[in-house]
Amino acid sequence: MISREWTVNAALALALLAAAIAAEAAGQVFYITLATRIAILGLAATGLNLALGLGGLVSFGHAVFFGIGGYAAGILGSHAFSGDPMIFGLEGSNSMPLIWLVAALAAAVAGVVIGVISIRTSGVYFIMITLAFAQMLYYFAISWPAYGGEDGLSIFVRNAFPGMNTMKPLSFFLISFGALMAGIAILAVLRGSRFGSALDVVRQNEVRAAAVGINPFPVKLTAFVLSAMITAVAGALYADLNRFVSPSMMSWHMSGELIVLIILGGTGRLFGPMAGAALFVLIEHNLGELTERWQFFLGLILLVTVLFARGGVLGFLAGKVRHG
Amino acid sequence: MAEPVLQISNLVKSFGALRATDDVTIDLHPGEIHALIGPNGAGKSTLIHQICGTHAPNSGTIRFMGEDITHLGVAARARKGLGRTFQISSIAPEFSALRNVMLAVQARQGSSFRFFRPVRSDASLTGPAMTALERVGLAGRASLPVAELSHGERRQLEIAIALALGSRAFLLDEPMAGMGPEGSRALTSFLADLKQEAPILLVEHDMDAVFALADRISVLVYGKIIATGTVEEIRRDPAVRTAYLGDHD
Amino acid sequence: MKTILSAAALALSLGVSSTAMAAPVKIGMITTLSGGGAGLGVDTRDGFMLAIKRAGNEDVTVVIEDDAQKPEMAVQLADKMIQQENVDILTGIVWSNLLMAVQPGAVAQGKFYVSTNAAPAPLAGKGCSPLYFNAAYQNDNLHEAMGQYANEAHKKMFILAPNYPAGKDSLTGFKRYFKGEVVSEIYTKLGQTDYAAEIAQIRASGADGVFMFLPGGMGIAFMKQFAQSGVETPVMGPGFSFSQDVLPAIGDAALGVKNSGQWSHDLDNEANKTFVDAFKAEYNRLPSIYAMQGYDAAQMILSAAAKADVKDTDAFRAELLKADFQSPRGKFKFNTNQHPIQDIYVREVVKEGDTYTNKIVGTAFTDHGDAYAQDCKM
Amino acid sequence: MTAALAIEQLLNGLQLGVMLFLMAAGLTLIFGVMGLINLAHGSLYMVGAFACAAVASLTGSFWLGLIASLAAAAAAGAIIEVLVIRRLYSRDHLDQVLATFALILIFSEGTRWVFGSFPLYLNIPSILQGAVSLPGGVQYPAYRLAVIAAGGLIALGLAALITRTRLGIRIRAGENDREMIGALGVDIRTLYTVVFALGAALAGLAGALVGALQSVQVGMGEPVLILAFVVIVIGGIGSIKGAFLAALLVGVVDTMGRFLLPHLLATVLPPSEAGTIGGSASSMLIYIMMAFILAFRPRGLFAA
Repeated sequence: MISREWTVNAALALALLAAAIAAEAAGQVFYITLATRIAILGLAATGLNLALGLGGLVSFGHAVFFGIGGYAAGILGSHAFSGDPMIFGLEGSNSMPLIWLVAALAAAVAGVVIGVISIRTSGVYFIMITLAFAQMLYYFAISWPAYGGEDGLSIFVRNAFPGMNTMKPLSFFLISFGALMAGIAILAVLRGSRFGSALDVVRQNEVRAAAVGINPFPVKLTAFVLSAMITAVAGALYADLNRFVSPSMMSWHMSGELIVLIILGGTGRLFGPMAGAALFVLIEHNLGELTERWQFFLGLILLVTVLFARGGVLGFLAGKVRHG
Repeated sequence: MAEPVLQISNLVKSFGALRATDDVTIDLHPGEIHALIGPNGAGKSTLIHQICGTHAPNSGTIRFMGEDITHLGVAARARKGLGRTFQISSIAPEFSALRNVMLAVQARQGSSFRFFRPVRSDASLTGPAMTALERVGLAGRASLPVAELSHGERRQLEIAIALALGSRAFLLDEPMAGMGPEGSRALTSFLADLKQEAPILLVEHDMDAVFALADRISVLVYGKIIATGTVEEIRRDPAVRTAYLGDHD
Repeated sequence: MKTILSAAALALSLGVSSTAMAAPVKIGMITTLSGGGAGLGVDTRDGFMLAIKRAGNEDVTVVIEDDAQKPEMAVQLADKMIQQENVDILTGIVWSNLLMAVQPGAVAQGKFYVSTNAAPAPLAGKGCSPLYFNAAYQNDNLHEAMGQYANEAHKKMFILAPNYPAGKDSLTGFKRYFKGEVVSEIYTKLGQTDYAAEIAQIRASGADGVFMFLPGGMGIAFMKQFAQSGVETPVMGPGFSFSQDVLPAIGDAALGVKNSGQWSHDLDNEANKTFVDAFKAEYNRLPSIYAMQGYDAAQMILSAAAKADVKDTDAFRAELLKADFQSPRGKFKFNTNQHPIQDIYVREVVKEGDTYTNKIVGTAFTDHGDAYAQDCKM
Repeated sequence: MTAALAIEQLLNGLQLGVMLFLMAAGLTLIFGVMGLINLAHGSLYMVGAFACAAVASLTGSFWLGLIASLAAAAAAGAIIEVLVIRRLYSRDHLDQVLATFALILIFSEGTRWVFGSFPLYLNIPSILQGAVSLPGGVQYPAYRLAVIAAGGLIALGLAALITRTRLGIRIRAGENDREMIGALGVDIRTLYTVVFALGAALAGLAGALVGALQSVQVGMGEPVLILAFVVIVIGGIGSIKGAFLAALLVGVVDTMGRFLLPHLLATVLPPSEAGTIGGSASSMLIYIMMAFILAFRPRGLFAA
């Protein structure tokens, strides 16, 4: 039997896909851009969801990985565009799959360094130390002159994907949507695997995990690094969407927003981040049209969600989480 | 006498000026239940913490199956076969009883870093887990979330988890606590069988159970072992009577 | 906030006569209307809309949205304005980093961009575009002017700016014209609010002058702390730090400070009097340099729209290049890279009644262009 | 580099540290007693600064402004505690982070609604204008000296409050055992509101004191908030003593780093590059220090 949650999940995914295709048919290009934003932010938050939702690691610095992915796209793309070699004489590249790989590997390296130090701590300390690392790299990016510093880096021509014209909004949407679905699928497989069980028990009860012979540290570190890698791929896509990358992708506001997406959608739910991203982008878009004070009302909406609607969108649509 | 399974020698642990564990030497032989008793605050918990690895001792050694494990972490000790139940039942509360036990099987197989195959349909996990549940008499409750199990059933589940880990020795921390007389009797007879499989270091307040089960008893007072011996020897030991049993007479 | 304003409706209320347009023109304004930097965006918008209102023509519509000073937000809004609102011209961005995010995409999609403030070096040099105009200046100009001015009375300068590209451009611009010795060159953290450590170094440096570029709240903090420190070294800086939006918050501490600007509200010309009086009447405060720049950007667009159809890109561009409007700053023409050639003045902060403001005390450059025009190949 | 300059920089570090302590004390108190992580603490700082600036410009008295800052921040704190924060004590840190993040948006935009988009004017009182001469030829701003003194007094006062008074006993009891003080018949709800308002008042006071030195504008609380978090994490969350020492440490390291790093680099690099690289290194310095300390002491220097 297909559960109610999966029905809702399928409906959400199809709705996003249908919205983009309908926008294409109606010639409303901007709505495809919005749908693409939803897919990409959804993917970034899906990455965070692996650490935060499944592993209980409240990372307040995930924007760093998002930014690393963005810079991978920006740096490789700009070198490919200008033809100048990079450090060590390496060539740039405008191929998205290669860029994603570089983004994920770079984020993995950063994730290991940050994770090894941060995961020794827990609770508020973990929240704060991930924030501190993010601030550290944020200030580095601002003052690092080679790639634009605070001014950021423009990507004049969107990077390429084999067999598709990425400059067409719908094509780029489909790539982003595919990446989102792949990300969610990865999470689904991980969650059901032995690793997923171990991560889940570590989240529920770290002492217990150790007593049954599961060492929490490597499990948490692996989850943190995988999570960073997924978020970095989303960052690369985001840079391509905006044709621009800047340190503000690494700011603590961005980290906060990623958490917001997860909570809005429903913590620990597979499609929660996507649902949260959709809601957030629509709120931002529509409130911004209504009033100059939109941030005030955004704050109110978030507050009400946290206080009174704890399950988020999926909690509302698909009921409470069930465990087996 | 055969080589002890667990051999703790001259263990010392201080918190500031307080010596919570004061030169403790204690061992556990195959096939026996060795009970550790002592008044509240005697340092039983601190000792258990050091044996299972959550606290590091200041000095002394812990040997398990002939190997020095003094500096190993909690998870590594568990994987070597040092099975432990908790004073306060602490199990993954959101999981079913079966999945709790499956985790122990998974840990025993050393395979927490497999990322693809779904666990639910993995017979190499579910099979041994069901066997362990059957042994403690919980097979019929396998699919219930832990939160819905009774207190006694959670105790049984803890033991099933220790069994599934393939433990070579059990550290049981007050397994009788909170059980009704019926449950206590059932658990007592279960433990009497269990010791044939692997010896048990039993920390327990229920003196009836201790005297019924234990082959040997050690008495811990203010961090020191003041006596070790058979049930009869301990009953007769004057030091024990003054320090501990005297309170109850 | 999205505001769609038709100039005709406004003109009715103002009772201004309407001039005819060659064809309808739709302008998208992206500027900062929330958060700490909102003051600059509000002034830009108000100056811009003042010119639109005064023109009073129903063929001109302006869509205004808030970028919250976030580059991603600015890009998203630009996409929306181009793809959904079908605007012909984009304008309004205050910050260089936001402009760098928006400009390449906008001109690539064939839209005009008229900058009301931000003028990063790449867009004036190699990255220049036939569709990109700057109605304000080039970022380095005001710093260069202070470098030039410092030659008059200073031999040893202590210079500081925040550690980001505009900060580095600033000190580079200053040094381009300053002939004396730079005793110390300091980059502070962006957003830093305590300058005690830097002021202590100024005190110890033996410099006979301080040049600082610290926009917004950073400049306010620096000036207040500097005044309290007892250090007597004269301070100078570009006009941004002593603009009408921040002067009231600095107060007496700013009095006497020399700063550069391509405009001041006391400039003696007819267009300026009209502008300043109209702005005061409309908004009940003195206009800042950002307001003037917004006003001129709008005037420039209107002047071109009166003669050419914005859809006819070449014709419209030719009209923009003529800069056929009366700027409150006096002389104004475009360089080959479509950035201004104009006079840069030295101003001094004074108190007029209860109001802190600037008055012109000299001219640093006449008909000044920028250092990057030679790199611009169009 | 002269001794006078070094002393002056040390004082600057001290003054920054004292300001950070006022922020951090409230944060750490609120965390210690209620287990709450409050991102909106920076907003209370901003409320204090705006209240002080508004009242000072209305009445012409900085001192009335200071009182107003205490009152306004305490009131704002009490109001959000009753309306929002109180519902968060039983929640996990994730919900707390998010709800107080939402409060930041509301406070920032709300303040702009009331006071407009432009920075407000707030100057130091005339008797504290200018610099004073200290022994060793050091010239130092009188106001900053006063701030150091005030911060020191407040730290002492807070220590006395916690160790000597009935409220302090209850606060300490609350840190140790929440059920216990309930059992003793203390009204926990009121106690929590009072503690939160106290923390808020300290933040508001810091905002007002610093507002006179800096710029009173929307968003002024955020950089300070992050620094204050660094302070309490280094100090050990929940420890007032830890917060005090860590605040001084962060203040001095940050100031000295900004001052010394470019100088050190200038010995090996051209001045312009030394400035740039030194600048970025010093802006990362305290975060590096924090990572370093937590790598060795995961619960801070003085974990409660």
